[in-house]
Amino acid sequence: MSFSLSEEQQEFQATLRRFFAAAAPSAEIRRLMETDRGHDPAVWRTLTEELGLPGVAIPEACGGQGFSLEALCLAAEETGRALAPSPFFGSAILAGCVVAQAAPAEGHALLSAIAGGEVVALALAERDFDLDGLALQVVERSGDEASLTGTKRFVVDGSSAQRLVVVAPVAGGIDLFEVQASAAGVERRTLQTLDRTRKLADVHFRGAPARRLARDARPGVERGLAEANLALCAESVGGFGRVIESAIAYARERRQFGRAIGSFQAVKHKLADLWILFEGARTATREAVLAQVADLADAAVLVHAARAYVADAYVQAAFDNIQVHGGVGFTWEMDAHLYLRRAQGAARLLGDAGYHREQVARWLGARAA
Amino acid sequence: MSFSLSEEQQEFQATLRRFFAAAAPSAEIRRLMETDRGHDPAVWRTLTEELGLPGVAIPEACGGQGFSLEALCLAAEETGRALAPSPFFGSAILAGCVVAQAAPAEGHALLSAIAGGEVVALALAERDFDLDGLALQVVERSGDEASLTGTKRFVVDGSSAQRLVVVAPVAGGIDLFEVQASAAGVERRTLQTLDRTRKLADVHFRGAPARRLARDARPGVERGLAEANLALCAESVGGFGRVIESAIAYARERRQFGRAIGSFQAVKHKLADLWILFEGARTATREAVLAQVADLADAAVLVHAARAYVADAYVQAAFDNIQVHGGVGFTWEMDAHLYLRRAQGAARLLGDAGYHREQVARWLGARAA
Amino acid sequence: MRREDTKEEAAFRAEVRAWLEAHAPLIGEGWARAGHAHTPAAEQAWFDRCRAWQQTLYDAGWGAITLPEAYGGRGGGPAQQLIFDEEAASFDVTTGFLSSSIDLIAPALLAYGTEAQKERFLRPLLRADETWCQLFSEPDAGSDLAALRCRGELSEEGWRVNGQKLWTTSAQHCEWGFLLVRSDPDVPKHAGISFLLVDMRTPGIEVRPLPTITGGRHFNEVFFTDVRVPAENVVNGPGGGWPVARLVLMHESVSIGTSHLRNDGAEALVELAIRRGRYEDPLLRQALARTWIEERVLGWLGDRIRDSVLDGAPPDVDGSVVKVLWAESRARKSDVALDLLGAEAMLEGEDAQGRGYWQNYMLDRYMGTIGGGTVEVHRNGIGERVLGLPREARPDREVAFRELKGGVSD
Amino acid sequence: MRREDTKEEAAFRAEVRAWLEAHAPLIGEGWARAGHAHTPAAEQAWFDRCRAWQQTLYDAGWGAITLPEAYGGRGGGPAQQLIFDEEAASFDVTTGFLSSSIDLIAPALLAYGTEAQKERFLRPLLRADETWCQLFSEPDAGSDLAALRCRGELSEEGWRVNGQKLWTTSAQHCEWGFLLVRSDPDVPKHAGISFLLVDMRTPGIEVRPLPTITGGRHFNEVFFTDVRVPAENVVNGPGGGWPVARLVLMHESVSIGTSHLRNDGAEALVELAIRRGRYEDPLLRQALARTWIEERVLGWLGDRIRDSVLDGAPPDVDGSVVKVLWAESRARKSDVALDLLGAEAMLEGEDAQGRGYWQNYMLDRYMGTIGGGTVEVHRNGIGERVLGLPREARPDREVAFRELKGGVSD
Repeated sequence: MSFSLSEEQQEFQATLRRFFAAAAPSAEIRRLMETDRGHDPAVWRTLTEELGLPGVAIPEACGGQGFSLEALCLAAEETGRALAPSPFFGSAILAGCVVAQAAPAEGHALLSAIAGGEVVALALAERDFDLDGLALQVVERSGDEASLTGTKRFVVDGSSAQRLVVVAPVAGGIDLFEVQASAAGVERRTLQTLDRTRKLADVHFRGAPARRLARDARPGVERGLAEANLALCAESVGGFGRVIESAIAYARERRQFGRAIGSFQAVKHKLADLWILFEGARTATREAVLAQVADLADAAVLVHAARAYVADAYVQAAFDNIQVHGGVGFTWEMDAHLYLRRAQGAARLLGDAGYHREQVARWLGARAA
Repeated sequence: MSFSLSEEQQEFQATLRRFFAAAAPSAEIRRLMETDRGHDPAVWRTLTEELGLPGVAIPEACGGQGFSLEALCLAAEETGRALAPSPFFGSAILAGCVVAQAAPAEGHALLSAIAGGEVVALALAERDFDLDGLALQVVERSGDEASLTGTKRFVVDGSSAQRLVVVAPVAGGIDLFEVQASAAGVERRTLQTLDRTRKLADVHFRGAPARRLARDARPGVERGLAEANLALCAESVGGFGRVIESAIAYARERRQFGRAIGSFQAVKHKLADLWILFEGARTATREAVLAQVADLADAAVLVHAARAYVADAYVQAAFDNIQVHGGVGFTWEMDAHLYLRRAQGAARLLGDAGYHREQVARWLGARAA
Repeated sequence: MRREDTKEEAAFRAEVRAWLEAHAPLIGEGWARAGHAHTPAAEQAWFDRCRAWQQTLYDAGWGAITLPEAYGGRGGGPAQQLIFDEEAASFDVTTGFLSSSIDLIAPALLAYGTEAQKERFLRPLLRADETWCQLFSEPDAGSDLAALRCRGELSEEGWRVNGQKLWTTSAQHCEWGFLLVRSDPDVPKHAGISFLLVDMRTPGIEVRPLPTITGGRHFNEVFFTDVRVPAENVVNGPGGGWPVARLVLMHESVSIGTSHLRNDGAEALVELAIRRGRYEDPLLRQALARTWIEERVLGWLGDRIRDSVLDGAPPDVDGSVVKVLWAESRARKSDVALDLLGAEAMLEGEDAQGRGYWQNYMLDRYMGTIGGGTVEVHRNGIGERVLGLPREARPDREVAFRELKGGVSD
Repeated sequence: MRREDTKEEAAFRAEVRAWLEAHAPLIGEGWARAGHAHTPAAEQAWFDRCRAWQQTLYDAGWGAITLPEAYGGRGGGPAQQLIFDEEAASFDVTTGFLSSSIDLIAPALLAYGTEAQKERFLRPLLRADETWCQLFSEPDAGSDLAALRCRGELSEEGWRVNGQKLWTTSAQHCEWGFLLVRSDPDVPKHAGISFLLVDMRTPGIEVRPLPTITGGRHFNEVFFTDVRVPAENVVNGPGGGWPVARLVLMHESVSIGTSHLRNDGAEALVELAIRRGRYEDPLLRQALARTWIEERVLGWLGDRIRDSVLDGAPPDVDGSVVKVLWAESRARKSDVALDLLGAEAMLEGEDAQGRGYWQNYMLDRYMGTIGGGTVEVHRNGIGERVLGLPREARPDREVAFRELKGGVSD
């Protein structure tokens, strides 16, 4: 992502980088990752009030800054780089993008709340992240009132959310509902996660009262998820950038056998391969973002392409960073494993690389047939 | 394969190696690979009469030497190492093993002929090498007489064979037939092959007269093919050995930047990885051969395991050998590409690595279920 | 994503388009893409046709867009060259090997040549009246080019050259060659090299085609036996050859990095899989999607280079990054293709799917992984030049060439 | 394939079996395989239990099968050790870390120790009355162990040690340690090293657990501040430490190469795939078959080593070959496992399949690819030792340690 930025974008990036360097040092990340909430509400308030982070891509009419998807991705790149503990991904990106795309009018209040720093979570996955095969039960009450029964899994920031946006299967399609997290019939359980810096929860609905935000919401949900997938790519590119810088710096400094280890081809070529992957990952992300912004016909497939490429590349980079660091790389104390855990988690959130490649294959097959 | 050999085996190996070094220098291989027959009948006569090569594993009662599958594989290793132009694989191994296993009594005359140097080919594959889905048509005449219609593909030494052993689907199973190559209704066409040192042909049968060698021959054909697959592994291990020796020797001698290129980790580690593959490939082959000889319960799955492992490993070695040789490696004049072509051909003969892994997966699934 | 043309660029594009429509055949006849037959006659015919098209371009003022008008160039910028190339891609024309050989030698002559050399050589070079081959590599000087041994001795009668060159593309077709010789073995290896301009019709030069793994004959061995070269045909003076060679290599690396980016084939493989009823195989679907994604990534990296060049900036992606990714994704693609072909992958030529296109592609991977510098050498370059990692110790840099093990004396 | 026992071996096996049946619990209770809890108390309990089992073995004459009877060993051959290990594998017993620490230090004491050192240390070592840790690696001496800086100064009062060690397994549990110190910085790096035997209860030694990526606490940092060691506790004399260290490392490499060969898990993954209804996925089937095949290959390579040892020959497969293949196939296996788990691979601990066994396995790959020597260092070893490829130039071998960049003085 972070090449050929405008001056304004560069300043936004620098501001965020400075902020997280101060607010999210390693010790703070480690403290917060052992909590259920996973972030510090005071810091989130500052991010909201001073930097307007959660509203960066929310329309000005809803109290946001009204910037484009590009700005959202730029911010995600910085949170991914810093492993910043915040509900930015869960609330502003996942819930925010889906509501903005699927229910821009009915979701006005919700978008305003997100922009104002309320934590809103998207309840989407059941067995996995595929929109086909959802099994949540919706019982209609009156008008847009309904009650929900079933379980949503892997809900990002599900435990700290005040409200939930629920993707629900109905006859003939998908509807979008809003549920108060404190409502009767809602039970949440924080999951122990490989990536402790991103909080996931299971949410059990037992006749929980819900308000419909949108009918026939599938195209909108898909567009929102495409944006969230792109932000996830950008977040991973940010982490990748941090990881490769760390590996390069160590290879330059660390000496063994009288030489910097980066002079050995085993290390040099590994880093060269990572650099190639990095160029590929950020280019793929940038092109898919631009295609999405321009609403090109093949934007959807480029999102899947970028996600598959970036997911694998980031995992590879996080692994190799530790290998280059040798013994010190696999200590608990070194942050390298936090990035590996993030890379592994990100590679499976919203569908794994195999799922996204299968979507590419489907599109290629349909076009060729 | 070639570790822990008995003294007798070592001598057999040394004899063959000396023979091929004299009889199959590069120029001779290149001359013969441009011919339809692909071998020199006079050399084959010497191999038959002086070394008894085609009958090495054929019972003494049929005029063979009556040695075990181990000896057959040892010989295959040497022919693979030398890329020796001969009908040994097509006739002695493929046809020989299948007839010996599926029709030991009825095939007596045929086995004697093979041991005596007649070229006999096995007509097996149609679309691919799977025994399921064969479509050749068999019309019964009287007793064991029948006529065959259809096409067999990729018949090794099909054009130079005097007789054909045909694997034919019949109601309820597979029968084995013998057909004179010169018979009416038999038409053969030599194929242009990637591996020019192994001759393949398509054989078209149009009501060709055939004599049945065995009914309900599937188990025997499978055993024979298992042996042939093991010999193919051994042949590949032989080629692998030659290729890795060549790469190591070049890496020791060739100097660039004032150093032997083998001192660069990029080359050194590539060769170390090949050595690991080589140890794996020859160990897998040896263990599968021993299991087959001992008729162990899991022998069949070990054959598939060895074939999958060796096929991939040899292709990798043949590729990397050229890369280590640099520019000179990809000239026509250097033999490295002949080994690459052989490795690629061998990897697909009798089913590719994916097919053999799928057989392993089936066995694992059946056992676990 | 496409950067949009400026107003001037759009006007230039329209002018190019109009000229091409008047002078170039449309795609369809197909000679521009069908030139790689493996017989000497077919190769000569292809070379002649490329030459004729370069002459047409030159005469119309398109033959050397970025070179000075003084030598028959257009004096334009790289953006104009790119626009011309983009437009020309829709027509059935090519200059084949010639434009890349011009791209290598012309900048070297401009930067290091004497005025007399520029006067004598540039115009015939740009018009392809004289075509040029590159006489650099040797059997013992591949990745380590500066280890070259081909001897060039300067006396009052001029240069006398003895030795051998390797991997000389199109030597059998060219009138001239630019040649690196070892002119002084008593100084360190990089300091004793001279850059000569040699008439390939001089007695004592023997050209032998060197068929490659596919049977193709792009390359040659060239043998020099007491070949006389006029004293004034040295560029940058005796012993000054290495900087000239470096400039040539820099242009070669950029050209390799950017010329093959539209690395298509993935979509053809999808169609082939569908036609053969294998597109439902999940393994193949994954492999084909991966291949297609990698092709897109390569294309986008090419776009980044193009966009930076259009903006007058240095290339935005390092040439070696693209070269390595291109070479290796090409290798992976041919693996997928052979898996897809199944048992038929054992065939070649007339009996094989598409006349063995993919088998040939598989064998030809070394044009990427070895040709134009091995991927190992390019990885060193990425590590050192882009990532700032330290070089390895080089025992060969300080010693007289004669003293090196593997040098001329052993 | 199994080599058959000789008559003597069969008799020995029967004797072993009978003793084990009388003295060892059968598999089922499970402590031998369940010892890796991540709390200090659980780790101490595990260690104590391993120690008690080694004491039982020693008292019955099985504690040191291949060592001389003079020091409480059995004076047997490697074949007997293998037979004992094979038989013991069916029982729910283990000596955990202890047998490998004995395998490292006992041969060094036997080869290089004084008679007094052997008398004093061997019996308590073999009976695990005193347990030993290895104090070799340092922050700046990992792959390049001979770059160690921990200072050992010999005066009339004995040794005084200052410095830091890293990656010391079980230092928190052990009574003794074998320690490499830099005793002379004015000679080349390999020549100025001494090998000391240190009572871990000496004042000035501080042990700090160093949790790894999984949260496990096998490793420690050990800090030495003016630690006194008796002058006579040096092995092979002052400055004679490097050959002793090499002997230890050789035994370590063989032990790493052979101890993990039965690298099971592939069949458990097949069962997991079936249970989760995913075994019909052709991608997974291929990956699982590949994993299973690789496990078999590793097992067979182990058999080859075992058979050669049984025949009294040197190991038939190089230890580094097995180590690299083991480490990397383990890494590939965990990739397959996480793919199989799908979205649930995001979980850990109680919420994850099998309490996060495979996630842990994925993180723990570095115990193979870094621990016991990086795969890169082992690849160098294969290239140089097995294939005879030349070493790289080593600028650090001839110079006084003090002069090295990165040595003690900077």
